Amino acid sequence: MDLTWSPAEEAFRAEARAWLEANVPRGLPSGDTREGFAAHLEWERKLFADRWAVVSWPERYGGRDASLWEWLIFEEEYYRAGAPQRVTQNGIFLLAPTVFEFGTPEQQDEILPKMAAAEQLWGQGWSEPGAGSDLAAISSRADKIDGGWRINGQKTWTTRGAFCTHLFGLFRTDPEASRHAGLTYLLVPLDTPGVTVRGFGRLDGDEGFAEVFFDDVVVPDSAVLGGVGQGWSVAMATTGSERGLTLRSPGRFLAAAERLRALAVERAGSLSASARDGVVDAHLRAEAYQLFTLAQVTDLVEGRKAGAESSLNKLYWSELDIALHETALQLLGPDAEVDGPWSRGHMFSLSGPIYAGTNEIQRSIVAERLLGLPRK
Amino acid sequence: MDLTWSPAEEAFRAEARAWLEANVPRGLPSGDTREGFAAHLEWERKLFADRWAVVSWPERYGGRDASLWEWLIFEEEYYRAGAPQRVTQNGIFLLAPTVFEFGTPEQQDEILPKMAAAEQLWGQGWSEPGAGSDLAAISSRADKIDGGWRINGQKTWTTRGAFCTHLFGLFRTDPEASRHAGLTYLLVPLDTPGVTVRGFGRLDGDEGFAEVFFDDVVVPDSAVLGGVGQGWSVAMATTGSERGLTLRSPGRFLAAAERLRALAVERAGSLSASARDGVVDAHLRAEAYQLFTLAQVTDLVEGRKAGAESSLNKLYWSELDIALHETALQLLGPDAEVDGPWSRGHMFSLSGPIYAGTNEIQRSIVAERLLGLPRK
Amino acid sequence: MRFAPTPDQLELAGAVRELLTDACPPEVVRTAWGPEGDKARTTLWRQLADLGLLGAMVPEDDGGLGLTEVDLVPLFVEVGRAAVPLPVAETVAVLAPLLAAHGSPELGPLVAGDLVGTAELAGSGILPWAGCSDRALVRSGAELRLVDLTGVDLEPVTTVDGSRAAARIPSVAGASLTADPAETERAWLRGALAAAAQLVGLAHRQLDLAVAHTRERKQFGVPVGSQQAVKHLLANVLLDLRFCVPVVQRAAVSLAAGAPEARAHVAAAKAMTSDMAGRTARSTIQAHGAIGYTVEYDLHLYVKRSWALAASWGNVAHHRAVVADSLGLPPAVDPSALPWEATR
Amino acid sequence: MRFAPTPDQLELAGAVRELLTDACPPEVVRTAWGPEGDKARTTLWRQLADLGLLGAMVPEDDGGLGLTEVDLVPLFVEVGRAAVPLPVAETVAVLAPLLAAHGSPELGPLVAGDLVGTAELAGSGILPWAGCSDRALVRSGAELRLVDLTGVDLEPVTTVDGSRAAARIPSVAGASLTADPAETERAWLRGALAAAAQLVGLAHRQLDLAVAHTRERKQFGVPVGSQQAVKHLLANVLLDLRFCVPVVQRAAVSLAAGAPEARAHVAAAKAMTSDMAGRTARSTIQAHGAIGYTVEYDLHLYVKRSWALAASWGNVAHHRAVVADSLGLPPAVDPSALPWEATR
Repeated sequence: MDLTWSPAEEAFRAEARAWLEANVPRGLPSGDTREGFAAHLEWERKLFADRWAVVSWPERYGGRDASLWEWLIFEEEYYRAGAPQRVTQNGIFLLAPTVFEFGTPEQQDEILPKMAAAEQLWGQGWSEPGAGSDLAAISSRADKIDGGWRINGQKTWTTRGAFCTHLFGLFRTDPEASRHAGLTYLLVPLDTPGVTVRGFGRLDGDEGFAEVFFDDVVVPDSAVLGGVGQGWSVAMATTGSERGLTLRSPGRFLAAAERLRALAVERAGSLSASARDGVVDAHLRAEAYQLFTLAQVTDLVEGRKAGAESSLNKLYWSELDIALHETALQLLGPDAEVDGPWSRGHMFSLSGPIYAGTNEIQRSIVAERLLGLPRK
Repeated sequence: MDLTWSPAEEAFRAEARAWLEANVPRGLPSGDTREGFAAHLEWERKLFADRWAVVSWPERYGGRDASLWEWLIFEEEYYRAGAPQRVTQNGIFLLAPTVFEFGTPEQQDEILPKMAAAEQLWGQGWSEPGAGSDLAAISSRADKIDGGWRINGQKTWTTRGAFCTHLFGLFRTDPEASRHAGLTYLLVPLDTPGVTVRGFGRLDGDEGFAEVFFDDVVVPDSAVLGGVGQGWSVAMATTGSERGLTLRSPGRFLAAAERLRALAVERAGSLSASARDGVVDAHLRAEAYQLFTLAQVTDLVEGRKAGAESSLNKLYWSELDIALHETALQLLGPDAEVDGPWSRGHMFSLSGPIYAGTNEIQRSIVAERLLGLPRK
Repeated sequence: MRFAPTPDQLELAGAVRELLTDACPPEVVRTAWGPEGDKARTTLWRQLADLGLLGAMVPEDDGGLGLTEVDLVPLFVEVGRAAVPLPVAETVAVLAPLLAAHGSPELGPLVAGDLVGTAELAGSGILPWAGCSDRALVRSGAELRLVDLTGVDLEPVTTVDGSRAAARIPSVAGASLTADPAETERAWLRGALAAAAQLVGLAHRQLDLAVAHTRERKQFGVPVGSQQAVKHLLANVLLDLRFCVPVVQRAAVSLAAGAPEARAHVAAAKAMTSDMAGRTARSTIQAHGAIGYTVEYDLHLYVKRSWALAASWGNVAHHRAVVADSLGLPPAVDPSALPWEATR
Repeated sequence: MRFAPTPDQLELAGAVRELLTDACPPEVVRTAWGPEGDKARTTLWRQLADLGLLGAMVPEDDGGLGLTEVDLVPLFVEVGRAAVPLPVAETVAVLAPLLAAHGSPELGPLVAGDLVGTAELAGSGILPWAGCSDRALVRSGAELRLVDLTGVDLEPVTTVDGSRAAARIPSVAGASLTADPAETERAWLRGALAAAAQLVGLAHRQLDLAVAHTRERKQFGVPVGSQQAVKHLLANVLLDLRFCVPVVQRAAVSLAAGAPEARAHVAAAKAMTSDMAGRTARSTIQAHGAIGYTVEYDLHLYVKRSWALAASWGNVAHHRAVVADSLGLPPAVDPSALPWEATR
């Protein structure tokens, strides 16, 4: 058991910290409004210019070939510096690992550099009005035509969809096949004729979601990622990627717990006993999440796969995030209802147990795959 | 809305309080050991002698024809005085309402006075090794013979069964009928030839449970309560009895919350913030349970039935009871592991969410019957 | 002992509910968020006045209904259920009875619906409903003052519940109404009680939406609401909610009787309902899934109001501390010393 | 950075687990409750000595294994998993390294398994394992003293976990071992760490029993464990447990390194595992239904030990307060005054 960083890793941390301290923008508006998004893009492009956008990627795509450890260090420093959540995250953390694993060399060379540079902005097209938790119920279809596919249907809950340029999603290419079979993973530029994007408001009022309508949208054969009819396994494989890029960064929660501690010190005059306990718990849980991740990365580095364990991560951070923000609102007393980072963070935290597979589904996965309880 | 007691009710309270103060035994051993049970029987007989055993029953059976309000008052005073839980409760609170509703006049006259006098001690024979939460899976059978029934099978989890003289239970009288149908409610003296009772230990180590084996046990036709094949509806009807005797007394929890408060005052030197919050919560919830019951009794008195609402009661008091005792253990610090009223109360509280229909089943009942969510 | 609303109370609450079903559907609450909200608000205020609700706690001789706090609880449950985007509680429970007690000439127009009155006694510096109110009751120490908002330049404050039309409390002295601590306390307790009752109604509404949604919404070929996890989630909401109701009712009884326990009983009601509000919002959003997380769906209107009210008129920590005091609990100690370092 | 046990550590833990599977099955723990328990305990103690475990933290030069707190964690997880009814933690983690540091002649017989040693530093007045121990480490202020229990007339204390063989701490002065607060603190932290690690093992065992039971037990025609409510209940237990493990490991790393954070890190470990222990016991009993509530079934052996350890070596409240201190949190205020009564 070793919890120390090597001199090289410490040097990497120092370099990241110095750059972030000099460059992190202050008072950036929400990335889920049209004006805010533009400001965030500027930040993304600055990150890219100095090769901090995708540290763990190969240098040829704009990365630093950083190890998973360095990635964790970067994330810790990133959030510690008060830098904003990444508007490019759905591309970088969800699509990119899949492209690395299943993409053709042409697809990799075409997609990854532009994604890293925030020139292409990717939204996720998985959910549909009738297919949320039950993703296998997808009904948007892509019919084979000469040299490509014709897409019809509707996707929804596409995060920041109104500001994205591209969409990755699952489409039914074999209408005869049922449920998980007959789905294909397709990559669709949103400026293709026939695509209509309609943004709508999240709980915090920002236009953070979009519905995407497909009306005889034609994409070429090269839009297929990972093989026709293989969509389900391609999409699912991402969650266990050894590159670990889908790990939820502990840095975000460590930073939030530290901000909560500072709030408690600042509001000492109204620090009730239960709020004080809440601050301690937030701190304990954020550190537990960090330590758990360090153990997971050790496993990944040494070739032991994570698999269904990622459901544990999701459950833990999402519940921690809510508890942490509820404590903040307690500390704020009557100010809790005022619009601000804590109230926005609270609303955002409530989406944690819903998106990327509800916590109810994650608990069933834990029970069935990690504990071996019977499916039915 | 009126939360005041009438002068007659106040007089009833004063009389009960005076009698209890003069008579409640101190330091009674657990009623779930053989010696303790004998001491409890003595207490039960003293209660009966002075007509406090079954205050809400008719005078001819040893009661006082007390109103539901007076019954609540008596219970409050009973627990406030530190009197012990009733070893006769399964008869008085579970069987008696059924006998009042479904018994023949002969059954009533035979059973009720002896039950009130603690001459007959009744245990419940519902659960079986293969039928716990799933009560309709009962397989113990009673076959029709001339003038009566021959019983074979096994019951289990009979509370204080090793010390009881009689058992009431559900038996399968029509082996062709499945699940809820074909069950009959039978009354069985435990000294009938062929009955074997084996006591076994509860979590607190006391012999609080028994298994009861039936080997060609013959009972007369008069052992049937409420009609052959009607067992399920007879058993279920009890839970909604207008006599309200199956209500769980708020007095017990009010008294426990007050003892917890006293413990906190006594242990002021180790009153942590979370334990202090726990004391407040126990108090709030015990009072909420009392007030909820007052509203329910108002409804019962005015002819509005409770029904599935009783699942809410069960969920609330059982969770309150656990939280209250967990707070006590926190207050006790290292003394928490010492055998004593709080550690015993804690262990007892953990049975609350299990017996009389697990809390999981109660939650499903609430969701389906009170909220109207679909069964499947 | 008769711990249930009277037929009269139920009838009045039924009338309010009927009115609000028509006059304050979700669209009206939603409109209050935008610049178009003023007209809808004015119409609604007038309708409440016509029902006599604004003078509910004003003596009949002064043109009111002469009701007590006990009568008010079912009314405010309905106000909460509809998330009325107006300072009904502030006017009806706090301001109007004070004006009546002091024979203020402002009372008539307020009860008639010609004026809208809000109130803030917590000392937060933020005045809810400022943007749609003509008068404001504010506190300076234990003194209550009435401020005329007409023509005052307000500094708006953006709140999570966009219908609150909040602003910084203006630095206008206003006219002293009372400096009697007992009267101030009573006004405060009435405000807290009205908030607690509204939280009950708001929770009912959220639960109703969640039940309706999960009965209809299908995933994996079955209604979401047939899943045990969803059933138990919503059963817990009902459990929580139903045990709050009698505690709120008791607080009203004690307050109306002027009982010394009123302070602790109101604290119990506000502490329990505020706690319940947080859990209810979280659970009903979760039961809805993604749709519960959008502003296009109605749920958020009720969720956000309940967050606002949970934080107003004293939050959980305050009211729980009041109960702790009433129980005579000693202060908590900080057991952070190792056993042999103990400093007792 | 390599945050995982080494192959050596895993191997040693595996050996201990193998030994305990054979030598300390539930029947042995159960026997320890009764008067027949002494023989089984003595045999088991000797087996642990033969494995070298009793001298795990004694330097190799003194006949021990020369291990650190980090190596100890997986061992104590196994001791917990088996609910070994002996003061293994007290001897191995607390007493033996102290005796070694002070060159005590008692060390040899203790490590050889000829003596059993227990310890109590919390100041509770109750000595666990007194009935099966020959020596006891007790505390007087910050001074640690070694008491010879031979021939001492003990006053037994009945505990919830009947295997604890507890007694009142006898009023025998004993011999002073150390009065160095740093050494006393380290002994205390080692005891707390060993308790935390055992709580992890105990929880694993409870969860394994619950999973095995709910896979087999059928109700309503299906295994109980196929019900969503049961699945989610047990998934939460695993979640809770799995996130405790690295926190316990970190505490060991800090303690072994003599880091200034050791106190806070041990506190984090003991606070989290003690909290987890309560939830795990409750949930696994619930998942079992009635059978989990009997002493004829094995579950209670592990549940009761975990309750005992959660309350020993500092409970949740103490350790959480230590963490609060380490964070520099100001003391809590009691917000029970009404806003205008504020006394700040």
